[in-house]
Amino acid sequence: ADSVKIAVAAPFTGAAAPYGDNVKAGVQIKVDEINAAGGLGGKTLEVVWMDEQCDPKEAATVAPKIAQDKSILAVVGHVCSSAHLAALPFYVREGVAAISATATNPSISEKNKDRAGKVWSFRNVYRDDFQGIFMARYAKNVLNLPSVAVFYENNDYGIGLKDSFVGEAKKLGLKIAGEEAYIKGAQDFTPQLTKFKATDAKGIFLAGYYGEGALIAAQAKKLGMDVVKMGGDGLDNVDYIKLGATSAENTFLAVPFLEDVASPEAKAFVAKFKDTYKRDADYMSVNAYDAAGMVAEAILKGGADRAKVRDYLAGFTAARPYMGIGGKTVFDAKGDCEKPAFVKTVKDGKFVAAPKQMN
Amino acid sequence: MLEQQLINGLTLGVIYALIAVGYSMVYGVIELINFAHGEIYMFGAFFCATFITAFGLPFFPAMALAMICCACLGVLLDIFAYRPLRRAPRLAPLITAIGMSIFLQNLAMIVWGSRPKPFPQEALPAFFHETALTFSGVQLSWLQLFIFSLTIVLMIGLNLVITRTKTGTAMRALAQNQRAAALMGINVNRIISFTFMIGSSLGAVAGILVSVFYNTMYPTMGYNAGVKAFAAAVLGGIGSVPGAMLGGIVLGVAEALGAGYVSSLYRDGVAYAVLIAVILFRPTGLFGKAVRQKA
Amino acid sequence: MNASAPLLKVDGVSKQFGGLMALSEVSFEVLPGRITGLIGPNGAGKTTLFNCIAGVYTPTKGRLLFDAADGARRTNGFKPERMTALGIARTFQNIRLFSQLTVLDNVRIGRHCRTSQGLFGAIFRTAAQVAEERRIVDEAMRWLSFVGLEGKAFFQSSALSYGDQRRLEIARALATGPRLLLLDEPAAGMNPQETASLVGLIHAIMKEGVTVVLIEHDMKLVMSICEHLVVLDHGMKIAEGGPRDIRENPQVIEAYLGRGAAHA
Amino acid sequence: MNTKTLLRNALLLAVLAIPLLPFAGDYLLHVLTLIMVYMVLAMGLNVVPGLCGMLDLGFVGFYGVGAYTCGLLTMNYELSLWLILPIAALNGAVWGILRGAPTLRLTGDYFAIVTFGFSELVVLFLTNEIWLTRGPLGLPGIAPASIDLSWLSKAINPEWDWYWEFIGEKPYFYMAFVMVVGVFFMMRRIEDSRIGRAWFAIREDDLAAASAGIDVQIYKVIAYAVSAAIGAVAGSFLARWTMFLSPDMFKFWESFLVLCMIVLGGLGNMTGALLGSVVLIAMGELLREILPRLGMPAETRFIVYGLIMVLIMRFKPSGFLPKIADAALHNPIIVELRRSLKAKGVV
Amino acid sequence: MLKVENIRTFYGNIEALKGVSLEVNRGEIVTLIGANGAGKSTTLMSISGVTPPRTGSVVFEGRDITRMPTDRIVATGITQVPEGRLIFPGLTVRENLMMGAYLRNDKAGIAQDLEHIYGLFPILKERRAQHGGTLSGGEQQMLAIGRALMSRPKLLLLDEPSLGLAPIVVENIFGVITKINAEGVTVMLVEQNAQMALSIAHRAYVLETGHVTLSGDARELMNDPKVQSAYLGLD
Ligand SMILES: Nc1ncnc2c1ncn2[C@@H]1O[C@H](COP(=O)(O)OP(=O)(O)OP(=O)(O)O)[C@@H](O)[C@H]1O
Ligand SMILES: Nc1ncnc2c1ncn2[C@@H]1O[C@H](COP(=O)(O)OP(=O)(O)OP(=O)(O)O)[C@@H](O)[C@H]1O
Ligand SMILES: [Mg+2]
Ligand SMILES: [Mg+2]
Repeated sequence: ADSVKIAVAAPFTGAAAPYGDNVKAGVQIKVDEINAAGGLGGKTLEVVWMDEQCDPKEAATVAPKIAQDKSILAVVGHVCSSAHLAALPFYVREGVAAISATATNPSISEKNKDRAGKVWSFRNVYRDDFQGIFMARYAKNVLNLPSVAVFYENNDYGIGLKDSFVGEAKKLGLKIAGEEAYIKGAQDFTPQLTKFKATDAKGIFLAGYYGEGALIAAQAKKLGMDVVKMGGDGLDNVDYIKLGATSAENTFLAVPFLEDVASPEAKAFVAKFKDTYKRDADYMSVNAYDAAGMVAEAILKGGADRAKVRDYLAGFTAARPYMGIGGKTVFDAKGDCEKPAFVKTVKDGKFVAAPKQMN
Repeated sequence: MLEQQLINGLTLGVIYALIAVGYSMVYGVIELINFAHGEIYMFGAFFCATFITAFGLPFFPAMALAMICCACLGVLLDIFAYRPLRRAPRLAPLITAIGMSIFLQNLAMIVWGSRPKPFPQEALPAFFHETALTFSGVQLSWLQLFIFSLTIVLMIGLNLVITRTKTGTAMRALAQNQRAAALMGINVNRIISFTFMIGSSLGAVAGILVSVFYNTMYPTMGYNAGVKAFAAAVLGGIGSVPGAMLGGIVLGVAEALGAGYVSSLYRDGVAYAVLIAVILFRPTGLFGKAVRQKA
Repeated sequence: MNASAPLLKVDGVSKQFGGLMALSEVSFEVLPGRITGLIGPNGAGKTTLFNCIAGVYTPTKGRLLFDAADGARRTNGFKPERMTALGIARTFQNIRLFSQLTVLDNVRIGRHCRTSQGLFGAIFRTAAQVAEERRIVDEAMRWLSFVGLEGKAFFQSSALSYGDQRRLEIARALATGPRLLLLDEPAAGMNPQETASLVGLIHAIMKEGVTVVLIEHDMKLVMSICEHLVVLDHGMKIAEGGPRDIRENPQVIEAYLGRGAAHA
Repeated sequence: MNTKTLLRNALLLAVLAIPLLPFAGDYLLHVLTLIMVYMVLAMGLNVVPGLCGMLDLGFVGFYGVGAYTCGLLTMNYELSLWLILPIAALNGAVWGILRGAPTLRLTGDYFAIVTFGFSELVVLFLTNEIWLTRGPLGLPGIAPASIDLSWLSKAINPEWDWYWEFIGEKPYFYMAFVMVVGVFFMMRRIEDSRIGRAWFAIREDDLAAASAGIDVQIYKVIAYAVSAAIGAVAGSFLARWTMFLSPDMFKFWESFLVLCMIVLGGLGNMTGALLGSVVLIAMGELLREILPRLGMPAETRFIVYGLIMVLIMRFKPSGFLPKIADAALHNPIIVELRRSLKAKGVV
Repeated sequence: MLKVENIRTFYGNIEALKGVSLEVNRGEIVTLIGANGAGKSTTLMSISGVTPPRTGSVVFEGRDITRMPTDRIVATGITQVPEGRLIFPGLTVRENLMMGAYLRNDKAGIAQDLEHIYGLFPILKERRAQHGGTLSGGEQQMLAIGRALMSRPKLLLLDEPSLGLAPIVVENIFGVITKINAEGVTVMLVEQNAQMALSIAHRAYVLETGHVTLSGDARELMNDPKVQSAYLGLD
């Protein structure tokens, strides 16, 4: 046939569906661009969408489905780390490369090698430990906060981010006034915030996603806590501002992508995204766009073969980085990536670059 | 801090109670664990927001319209999904309810998208978010007061309907024996539809107020609400409206104090532990009466 | 066994529900081999007394002594299954069958307390288990034919007619191997012909060595088979004696029999 | 052999032959194995609501207990699965009893909500006790199952090494098959025994059951223990099969899914439980396949799924196989009895 | 007044009524006797629409009510005291009685009838605040009859009203039946106590396994030797 196939495995239904939606949006734009420009070497790029609800069981069901369909050359996914971990054995065993745009659990880099030591799973998203450390330094050195309280979502992302933030903060002598957890989908955070209020915390580090993050910011304001909010890429979505309204102001977050300093391609993507989906792009869509881009380049230049695609992907190193809209992506030996980090803040209801960056 | 935590718990509890009161109606009458109630609650919020943004209606008319829509939705649900199962074994409608809940939740995702949405705040009366009361450093907004008083009024009103009116007695009668109720000339289907109508419009009210209060709504928000309402209704005693209210408050306060003084990791755990403890101590819930068939 | 030693002694039994004294200070004896009838107006406390004897309720006051021949075993507060194991079986005023199960299974369940196989036997179908199952079936069929239901062994019990359901309840109770059988209004809902066959059945039960106590409002039945009658009213025993005495007792006529039935 | 048993044996053989077919890839085998895991779960859950009539909304708790027992014993002590299975079953049973014993007085939905609360507590424990379970990070890289007979082979011939690791889906498929058949026959036998009848009696009318001499409380506790043990066995299998565990895998939804399976199949009917598992799992996968071909996006899968569930209940309100206690009818003793009754002409 | 024509009713595949026809004239007491399982209760339930007949027709006061839902049939004036009483266990005695008057709106009349029922069954007055489920068997029977009377039916269907009642109350009940009949209520009575039933009825039908086998004047039937041996216990 004159098409090549890739799979996108993500949650399109269930509680995590918004994240799948972000990923889908990013990939779709990339694929449309490629096909509009004549496809990959004359072949159209086709996407097989696989819904796995962020559920490990479902992920472990779609993974063999993807793996056994030899016409699928690579996978963009999964969104959630637990789903990714459950699917990994199939990809490794059957030899199909997967790039996750969002999964941040450190365990992934330990379980993604086959017996020959080849890595089959990559990710173009920070590992949580990096962002946590980065923001701890920013809090201490740039924002000059004496004491910070930590709010984390009780999942792998939140815990990973929290642990690295707290670890680094202790090293830097930044006081941690308290650590409180919440679960996905929670709506009421006042009991935990009330505890924070009784401490001397001048900032809250939000190790979680934008939906809950916005509620926390709003409820803190209602309780009369006018503090600095900080977070990682999980907060990076316009919905954070929409839901948090004025309480979203005075938030600082680490992101891999900053529109202000971005390339023209990136700016074009942002505009196109807004045009198509009537909302601002977030890091998930940007990463997904790039992940699809990497796979496409690998197919085109590496060859339409699973092993070749993998080898090409593994070759995105300092010598031959991938230049995407999210900046330079470079994979290390474990399939993890290093990316630049920027700090964004919310001003007058908009994300803008923070006045002070840190490098 | 204790006062603040109590208020936190009370607010949360009243919200649970608000959801549970409508839930408890249907639950008491056809003893159906109506998992789809959570979805009605979610639809209420989305309907209201849609009426505001798409048709530019002011808040209260939009809310009334949403209530009517949800009442219709509830009645349709009854007619198409539950009515054919009136004489089926008890768990059959429970499975239907689960199926309906999956269906409605995913339908909402397609219609409104899966992403959380803010409630159109601009349509709200301005005073909602202003402080109404302050005591020992704890502030209460008008919205909070509104939710408190509405819940209490609804509870008292519903309880009066159920215990004092003929329709209410008919509801309780058919809860116990539908065949006998029909033999009394009670139109069983109409009473049940009426129950769904009231229960669903109250569900809509709850959904709207909760979304206004937290300024967020999303298609999966019904699950948690449904489960907490179920827990509150059972805790209070099946079919007892004041029980549902008290059950909701007990759960809310347990959660807040659990998060505040035990561990936020076990926030729900504390609530469930309290729930289990209460039920072990009072096997028919706080206000439930053991209706024993004589030996 | 001493024939005149009572099988069951009800000694000053009271039962209170909230403010209602359903039974107060009721005493009487059930002698083995003698059919005892328990009669009294509606709400007198007859079923409540059965429930106390069978372990469903614990009496508020008083003693229940079962099998006084063995040196009086006090059974207040024993649970129903324990009473069944001791040898008291009963039927219910509102028939309570395992309605989705077959007639045969209803009776097989009655053998429960006289058998012992557990999980291991069930899973591995040991020889002992199979032999026991065989015995259970034989016993069950024996009782089914005893009450005349062997032909309906594989009917679902809810599909039986009312009279047959009553019979099935009796078969199930007999299958528990009782020495004392409590029948709560066994003739209710039966026509005279069926009642007559019930009389035959009760006599046959007595012949099996099972002592019967029955509650009944059908005076024809009561007067014809009971050798001893206890009359309750408002929870109190108002009379006790042979059928003839009771029939003429003015208090009983006043409270219960009414003028018409007194001559039945 | 009558046609029914013939048919059944043919079906079993056909299932056994599936992995040998050319088109049977990992995906098919994975889905079939998943169905079989749910079959075991459904048969386990069936004991409590199906046989005893108590609504259990928290069965997944025991599944989780079994899975983590196996996962942790594998990761920390490298125990063999064959050793773990009885331990996990026992651990499940203990939790079943711990949950069941205090709740004996409860009836109906009061019992249901306690079971629900219990399973939520199990999930919270698995999520929060990171020192033990790694919490939300999950347990990745659990060793696969293996059969190690090297101690035996070495004794016979030092050259031999009888050691097989389960790689790919095939060995798990067969193992699951054995598990399903084993549990099925075990449950059929229990159902058709003194214990099973006691359960049915409790389900139908607990006061009448007590009056028939059944200690209702003890038999309920046995039911909880058996049910939980079966759930735990399924969990142990899961751990070694997926080689990854996380608390997300044991959320409320799993309990409801399994409940739906047994109700759809026919509450209290063991074959129905099997059928229900096939229908609900296969339906999810078929829709994944069919909907895109009809031009419907992946997002619509659960709309259709929910609707089909509603429709099944609508047209089969008592489930596919509503007959309860049907194992007894196949018992040789009963078959014989029927024959003799027929011969006598009384039936 | 009521004309049942050739109705056949099924429970699943079991045919309980195999073509039953009968008639009840205004002001009559008609009794239906028969052995256990003959289909007496099913006949009443078919008239009330609880188990609608598959074929045949039921016509009440000239209206075809065969396919009407139960509650509408009740509204036409047919009330039943069902077998097994089916009182509402969780409602108080008073509430149970008030449910009987569900379709009525005349407050004063209802209050008056309530007192009337309390007069007929004084024990119910004593127990008026107690839950129906905790009443004794006989008390529940009285409650069921009282509840039906509260609806002021035109046609009262009674399914074994004497079941489980003390003899003195049975007399009372039969007295009540004749009395309300005299007040203009037509009665259809199913009884095991055929002697009593025939003695107050005008006409009777004998039902055997889903068929009407005999019918006629009550007094004549009472003297029919077949009836005597099968249903009256007189040999
Ligand atoms: N669980 C209970 N709670 C409250 N009252 C009860 C309870 N059980 C019985 N009663 C009351 O106790 C009294 C005696 O009831 P019981 O059932 O023993 O009467 P009975 O003699 O069997 O009457 P019948 O002949 O009508 O069956 C009744 O007035 C009844 O209302
Ligand atoms: N729910 C049911 N399911 C199946 N069969 C039933 C059901 N109810 C009644 N039957 C059958 O229908 C037939 C008629 O039953 P019905 O109850 O009308 O008899 P009846 O004359 O009222 O008897 P009784 O004097 O025992 O009350 C019987 O054979 C009975 O077994
Ligand atoms: Mg009684
Ligand atoms: Mg009848």
